[in-house]
Amino acid sequence: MLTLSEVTDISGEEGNLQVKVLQHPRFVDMDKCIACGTCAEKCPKKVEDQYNAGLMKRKAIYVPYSQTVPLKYAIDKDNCIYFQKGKCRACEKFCPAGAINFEDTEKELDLKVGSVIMAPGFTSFDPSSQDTYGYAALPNVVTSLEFERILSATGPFMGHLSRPSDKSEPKKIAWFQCVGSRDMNRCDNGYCSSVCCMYAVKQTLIAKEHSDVDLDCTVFFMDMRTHGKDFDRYYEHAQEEGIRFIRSRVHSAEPVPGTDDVLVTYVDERGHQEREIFHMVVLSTGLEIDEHVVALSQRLGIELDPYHFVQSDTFHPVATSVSGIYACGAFTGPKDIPQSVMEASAAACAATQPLAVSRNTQTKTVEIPAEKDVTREPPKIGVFVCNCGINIGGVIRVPEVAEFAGTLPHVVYVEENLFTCSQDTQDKMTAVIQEQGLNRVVVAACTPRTHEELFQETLINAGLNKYLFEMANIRNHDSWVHANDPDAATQKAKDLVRMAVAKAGLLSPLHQTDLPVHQSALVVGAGVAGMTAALSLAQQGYPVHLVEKSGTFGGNALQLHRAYQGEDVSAYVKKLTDEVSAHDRITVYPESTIQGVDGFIGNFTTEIQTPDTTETIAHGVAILATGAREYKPDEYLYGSHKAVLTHSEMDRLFMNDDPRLKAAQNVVFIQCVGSRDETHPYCSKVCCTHSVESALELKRRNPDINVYVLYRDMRTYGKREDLYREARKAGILFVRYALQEKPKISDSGDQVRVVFRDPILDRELAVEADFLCLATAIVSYHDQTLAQFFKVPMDADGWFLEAHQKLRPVDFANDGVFLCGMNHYPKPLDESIAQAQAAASRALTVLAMDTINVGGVVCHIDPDLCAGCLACMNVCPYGAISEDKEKNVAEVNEALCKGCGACAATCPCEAAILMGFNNQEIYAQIKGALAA
Amino acid sequence: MAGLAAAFGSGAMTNSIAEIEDAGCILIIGSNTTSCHPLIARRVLRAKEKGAKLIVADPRNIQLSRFADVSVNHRLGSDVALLNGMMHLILQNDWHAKQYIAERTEGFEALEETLKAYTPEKVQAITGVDVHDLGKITQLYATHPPASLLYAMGITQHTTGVDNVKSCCNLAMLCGNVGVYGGGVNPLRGQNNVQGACDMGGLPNVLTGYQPVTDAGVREKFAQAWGRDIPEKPGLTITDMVPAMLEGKLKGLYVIGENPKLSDPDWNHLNHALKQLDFLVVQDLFLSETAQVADVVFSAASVAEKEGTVTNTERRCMRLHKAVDPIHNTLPDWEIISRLSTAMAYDMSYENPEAIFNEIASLTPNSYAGMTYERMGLDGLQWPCPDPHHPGTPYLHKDKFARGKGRFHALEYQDPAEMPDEEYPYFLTTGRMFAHFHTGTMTRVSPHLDVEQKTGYAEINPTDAGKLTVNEGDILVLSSRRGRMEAPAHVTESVEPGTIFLPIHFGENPTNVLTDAEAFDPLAKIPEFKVSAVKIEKLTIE
Amino acid sequence: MQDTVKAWLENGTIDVFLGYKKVDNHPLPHCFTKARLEELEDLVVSPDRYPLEKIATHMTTAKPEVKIGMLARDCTQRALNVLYIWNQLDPEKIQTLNVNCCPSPLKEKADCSYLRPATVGDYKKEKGVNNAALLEQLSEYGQEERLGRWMYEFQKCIKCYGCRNICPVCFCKECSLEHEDLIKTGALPPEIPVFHLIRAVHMAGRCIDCGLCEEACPMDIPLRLLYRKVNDIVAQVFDYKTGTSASQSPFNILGDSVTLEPKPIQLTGTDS
Amino acid sequence: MGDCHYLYGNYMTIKRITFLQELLTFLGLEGRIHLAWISSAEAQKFVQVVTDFTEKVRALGPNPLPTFSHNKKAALSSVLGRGMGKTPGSSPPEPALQEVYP
Repeated sequence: MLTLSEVTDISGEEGNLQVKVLQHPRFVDMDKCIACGTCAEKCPKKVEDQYNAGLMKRKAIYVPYSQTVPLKYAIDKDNCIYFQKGKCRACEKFCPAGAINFEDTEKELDLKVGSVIMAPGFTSFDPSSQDTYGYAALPNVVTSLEFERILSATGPFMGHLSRPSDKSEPKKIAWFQCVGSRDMNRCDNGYCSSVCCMYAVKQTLIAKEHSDVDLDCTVFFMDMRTHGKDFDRYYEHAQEEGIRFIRSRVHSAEPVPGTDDVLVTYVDERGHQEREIFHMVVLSTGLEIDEHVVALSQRLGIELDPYHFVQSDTFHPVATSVSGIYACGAFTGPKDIPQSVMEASAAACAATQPLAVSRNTQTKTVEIPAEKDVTREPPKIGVFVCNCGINIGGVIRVPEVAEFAGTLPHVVYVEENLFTCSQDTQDKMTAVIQEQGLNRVVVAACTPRTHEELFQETLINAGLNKYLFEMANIRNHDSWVHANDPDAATQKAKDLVRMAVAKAGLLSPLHQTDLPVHQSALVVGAGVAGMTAALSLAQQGYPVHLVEKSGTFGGNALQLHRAYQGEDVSAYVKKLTDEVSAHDRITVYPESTIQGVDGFIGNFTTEIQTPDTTETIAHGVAILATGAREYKPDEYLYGSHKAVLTHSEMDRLFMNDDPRLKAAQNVVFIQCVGSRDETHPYCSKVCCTHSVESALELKRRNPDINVYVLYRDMRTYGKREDLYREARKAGILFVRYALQEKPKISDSGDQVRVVFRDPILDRELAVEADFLCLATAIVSYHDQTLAQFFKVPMDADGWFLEAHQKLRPVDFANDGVFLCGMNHYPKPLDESIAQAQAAASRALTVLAMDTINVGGVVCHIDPDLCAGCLACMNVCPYGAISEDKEKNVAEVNEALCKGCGACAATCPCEAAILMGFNNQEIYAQIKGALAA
Repeated sequence: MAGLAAAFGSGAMTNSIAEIEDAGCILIIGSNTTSCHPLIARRVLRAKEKGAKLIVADPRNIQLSRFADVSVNHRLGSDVALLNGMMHLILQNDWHAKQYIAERTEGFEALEETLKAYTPEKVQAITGVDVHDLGKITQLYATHPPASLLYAMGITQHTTGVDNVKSCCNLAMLCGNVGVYGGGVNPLRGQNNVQGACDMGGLPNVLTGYQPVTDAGVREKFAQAWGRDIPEKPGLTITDMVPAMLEGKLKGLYVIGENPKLSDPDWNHLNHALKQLDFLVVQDLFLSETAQVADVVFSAASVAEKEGTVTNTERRCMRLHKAVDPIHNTLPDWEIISRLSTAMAYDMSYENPEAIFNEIASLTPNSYAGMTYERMGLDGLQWPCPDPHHPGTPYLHKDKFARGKGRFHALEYQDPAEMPDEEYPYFLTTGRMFAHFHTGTMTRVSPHLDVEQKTGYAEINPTDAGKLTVNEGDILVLSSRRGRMEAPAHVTESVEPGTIFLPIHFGENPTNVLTDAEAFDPLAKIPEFKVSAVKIEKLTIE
Repeated sequence: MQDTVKAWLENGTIDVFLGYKKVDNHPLPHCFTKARLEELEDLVVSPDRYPLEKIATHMTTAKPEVKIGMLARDCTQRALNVLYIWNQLDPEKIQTLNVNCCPSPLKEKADCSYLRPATVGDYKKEKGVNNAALLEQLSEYGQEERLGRWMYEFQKCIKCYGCRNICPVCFCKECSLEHEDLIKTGALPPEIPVFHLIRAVHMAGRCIDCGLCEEACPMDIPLRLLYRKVNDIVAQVFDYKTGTSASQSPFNILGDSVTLEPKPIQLTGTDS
Repeated sequence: MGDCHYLYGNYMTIKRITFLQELLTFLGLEGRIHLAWISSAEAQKFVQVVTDFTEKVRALGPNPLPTFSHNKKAALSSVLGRGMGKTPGSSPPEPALQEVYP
């Protein structure tokens, strides 16, 4: 990992690129720094803290934030007194590790790589220049990023909701949306930043939670763009919680003389001017590409769009104009976390594809010492108590805790460390374990979530089984939460250590075994997502079975006319289908269905029913890309009047160049048909853009046509906003309607009569429409059978439920099974393709292994205790338990078991034992907790 | 036994177990009934739930103490004083059964005289029982007839064991509670067949049915039946045997179903005595501590492997049915004895246990004469059952005491042989815990019971534990004038401050290292297991 | 009855038959076999009850292929259903000879004419829990009284394990009641209420309200009432009536059917 | 609900906890067990729930059970004594034992 480094140039061809990197000096020796914080404590120079959006000060020697990786200090040369004035060197004087190096210099590095992924992120729009909102002048007008820090427990006010001017708690806060977004007047950011609506809603709710009073939160917005999975529900929840949403672009924010409050002037939807005083205003600032990134892109020849995002096409969402250079995240357009994570995997997939041939050619094997058998030894526990710099030691009396640990049963060695996690401590710990003959190790420090693996590694290096380790979290659970009560915190630390030691004494070594991986994949569904995933895997060298229930490949894309950037969809689908059909590693199964699935990651067997026969195939991973379908409504005269169409039907007319299109005078679009209502309480995401596209297409074909779009919120997010602007410019009329007051349709001969209320004119209008295009919802297939076969969950709307909505967007909880495309949630083609590449990328992580490791923290059923009642089998969420009919006992498949413990909780005989968390260990902890 | 016989003329539980349910008041003294006689405790609780009053007098807090209307913790070995105190108050309040006393008893005047001195204050001074509590228990006992008195080893295992029993008899007769349904004086036997063993002459001075060996007529009858002369001198009690072994007068010992190495007092002393023997034979189910040092071991069949009868604490003689054939080469006790006897030139041959029983019935008038296997059925018969038509006797002394008149014994309180002093400041008492039986030969090999209690322990009051800075599980070193042993501490309120309780079941923590073999009741020869003086130290690792 | 059993044994429908045989005027459980058909003369139905199902479970554990016939009352049928669900017996291998035990008005509440009515004295009425009480009656007591009454009952316990040993639906190889980690050993009464709670929890979805435990309890603890409550809760929470189905266990009922919400913390006492 | 890392683990949990709550209430031990869903992002809620529950348990007073478990002769009568006042239809308390000791 290269920090403080920037790429200056890239040359060469894909597969053989030379990258020039300039590494700036840190002035701190990374090998010596133990991040104790003494240097920063002693440094006399205070600097505005960028991480906390300038709301706090840091020192000239600093770490940006406490979770920084690597956790090593750096000197900010521009602010360092020594560098600027030639005197000081306080840090050097006080550093206990001798890590300061003022002689450190800039380095140039030349790297040879096969491909490059650019993920430079974004910067938040700086509203200083916009004097209407007074950001520069008014202390209590803050950006959303500043507000994020204000809410944060590690922020300037320790998570107490306070406003910057007087640190008082605001009782009334306003959010202004689209600051630096959807704005061609005050800035040139015509795009929608996509994420601000959602983060503003989140901020209102969290601010409300943090507030001691009944906080008044008001959001001023133009369109509420909560189009992500489950986002609309969150928006509705916020409304129920009493958040005020006012549809208005605020006119101005001015000071209220004599106070620090802010006077907000705005015009409401009916055109009345209102003035309201707020204690604080949050500007929901948009996302921009940093000028350095723009400059670098220009140097590298990467084509950017007018907004400086990567110019990518719908079908290659992570490619740039330079071969061998890929992009992901906000660089390709504003987007949220799940989409960024997906794109990151997609970019990994795309970037490794040309390099697949050289996979596993440069691996090194780590030598580890043989594991010592400790099962016959009495416990000899070593306890390492960490000061974590001053993080723990500043509150808890660590020496007292260490002394106490020494009095506990089986504890034979106690040590106090400044930083237990530092490399030198690790080396020392390895030595201590061996010298003292320790067979159990307890570390009282921070959270196992971040550090358990590190310490387990140390155990392995010392020849101990890594499960002979237990952590007591005396930082996050103790010194941080009881910072004001050192006595109680010290007592609690002792309790935590006693519990950990009690459990450690009972720990037994656990073992993992290797199972071979069947290096082929099953892809279910041959739409664009399925075909993209299949092709990606095949091109990376793995055999793929592609199963499609219909006779044709292409899925929903077959019905689409153009992608939002105008690309021809049919041509692309045909090209994709041809490639898939021609690829010798892909076996296609048209008109086939899955009849049964057995097995687990690396070792699935699936029964496929083809038109002629039933085939059983073995595969290591599965990707579900079964798609979704267009909703066919039973309102607005759909199905009974020929002028009423859905989007796909309208696209069909475009593709067939239907003459009726040219003849039409009036066309009306109604948005959210079947979306965001009671039956489908989610946003279908694609329909706004689709309507705008179609409206423009109609205008292109017949500039005199009148097009009306009746909408609730226009959700042309990201760069799609350009289309919306273009449409308005082209004279397409957009009229908002409310869910309570839907447009009324009546039969009017060849036409339909559409009656709706214009909220600005506050009058009812009527249009005799030649076509009424319904932007109908995307609905799921609710494929319960498939879900059961693969043991994957589904949400209430029938979308498959990923393992984690933000961090694992294409994985399932059931290992080895992945998802992509519209069975996850409605999405446009570019996102489907990115997700398909991401799913392929995740699948590759499995396929690239010869074997997988199973076991460890899994359940074990003791056959001597098992009475064969099979209660465990019935509650296992992963289908990991089966019956051994011969012995009449239950047994666990370690590869499927996730260690959730449901079986252990259900077993009446206590035969189901969750390894590492067995009853005896837990009882010991409880007794330890109560022993005080 | 001896005390009951002296007072009533018969040494057995006067009433039946089932009758306890119908008592008006139950006084439990020296019996941890739920632990040791759970099915009798069931009757006690049922009586309680029907409305009976419950008094528990015990040096320890036992499970039944929780259910008692009044429970008192009298000092170890102070039973005579406590009972005398109660009787003092009964007379003072005129609650005694005057007509009953006049018509059915003798010796009242001497008792009355003795009791005068036992004022509540004096009793409180000896027993530690608050004068008000003494008043309450006395009133409950005296005014809720019929009152049933239950006792067990807590009364008998004292140097004054016989006196204790006699005092219980005094109390019961004083209120007219003997010879009535639901009342009586009821010793709870420690084993299923202790009563039967005594009935069968398992005592050094009597033949079956308590026919004295000193009676020439009795000897004649048995001599005729067995074709051998019967010795006219009583034999030795076990308490007498040990000195006899040490003196070399007793050279051979045949132990059947006992484990004296663990059960007898003063472990070191006894071990020494056993070593003096020329020949030791042990007959047992398992290789007990005693069997391990025997010259010959006869392996005996268990209860499930044999036929026969047992006579339980309520004098009920019941049949045993064999469930399984004896395992390996074990034999029922009667067969071992028959074969041994035959080998020793007395040809003893019975067809089956029924034949033996018929012989018992024929030689034991009154109690067993009327019993046959057929009549016993599943429910058994309670002796006395003198003839084939007699229905058995649920309670004794109905209209007349077995000895004619009930005898009051005027008794003075005497201190136990050993009282705590500066050197040995703690009272030690011993007994059973619910999961194990006696020396654990049978119960400690059962996994279920072993889980319940794996090792010995010493119960100590939290106050004492605090003084000694002892925590639950710390090892205590207990020593008396006789020896020393170790046991983990069990800190509990079930013992009072100043008292230590040790269970007797655990060979690795041999409680009887501490007890005194020299202290025993002069008449019954029963050792004073219940009171010794000890000192305690916490074992520390140097 | 005798003829049916005889025919079953002879034609191989069953290998053994579990019923009652009269010995000294006492009906005792007995295993009738083809080898000794003459014993069938003594086959009786009686008010005395033993858990024949439990004997069948033990037999099956030792010899899985044995085909067992048995006398079955209503409670036996419920017990068998539970044992089928918990995979302890195979319905294919069990033949029942149904005995009509109930012309009982109590049948609807799964009560039974064979249960001896509990006699309850004054003291128990005042301090304890009436063995014959209905669940609704207990809800009239306030919190402290409920606690006091149940603890009174539990304190009587002498840890004889009679309730468990007689229970037709107890089948674990090692019983949680004997786990030292769960219940302290060596003391009477056993740790309360943990001892009784553990058994109560294990009875959830299993207890078929046969009342044998209460009959076996030497201390007259109203166990049947306790377990009846347990199954009452199971019926409410899991929508499951124990013993009525031979195929569905309460612990499978999950997913969409869960409409429960965690109860809010009520800072004021629910009762005083 | 439904957000459980282990799929439907929390559905199982809520049923089991509800069961336990009801059972404990039956024995007169209500209010001492509480279940709440708190995600890793809901620190405030966690604090609130823990604080509220701590307060509640404190208000309930010490665990009444040790009184019953320890071999203390006074246990039964003292605790029973308190609750008996409002027994529906209970018999009137017996007059106190007369003081026979002058």
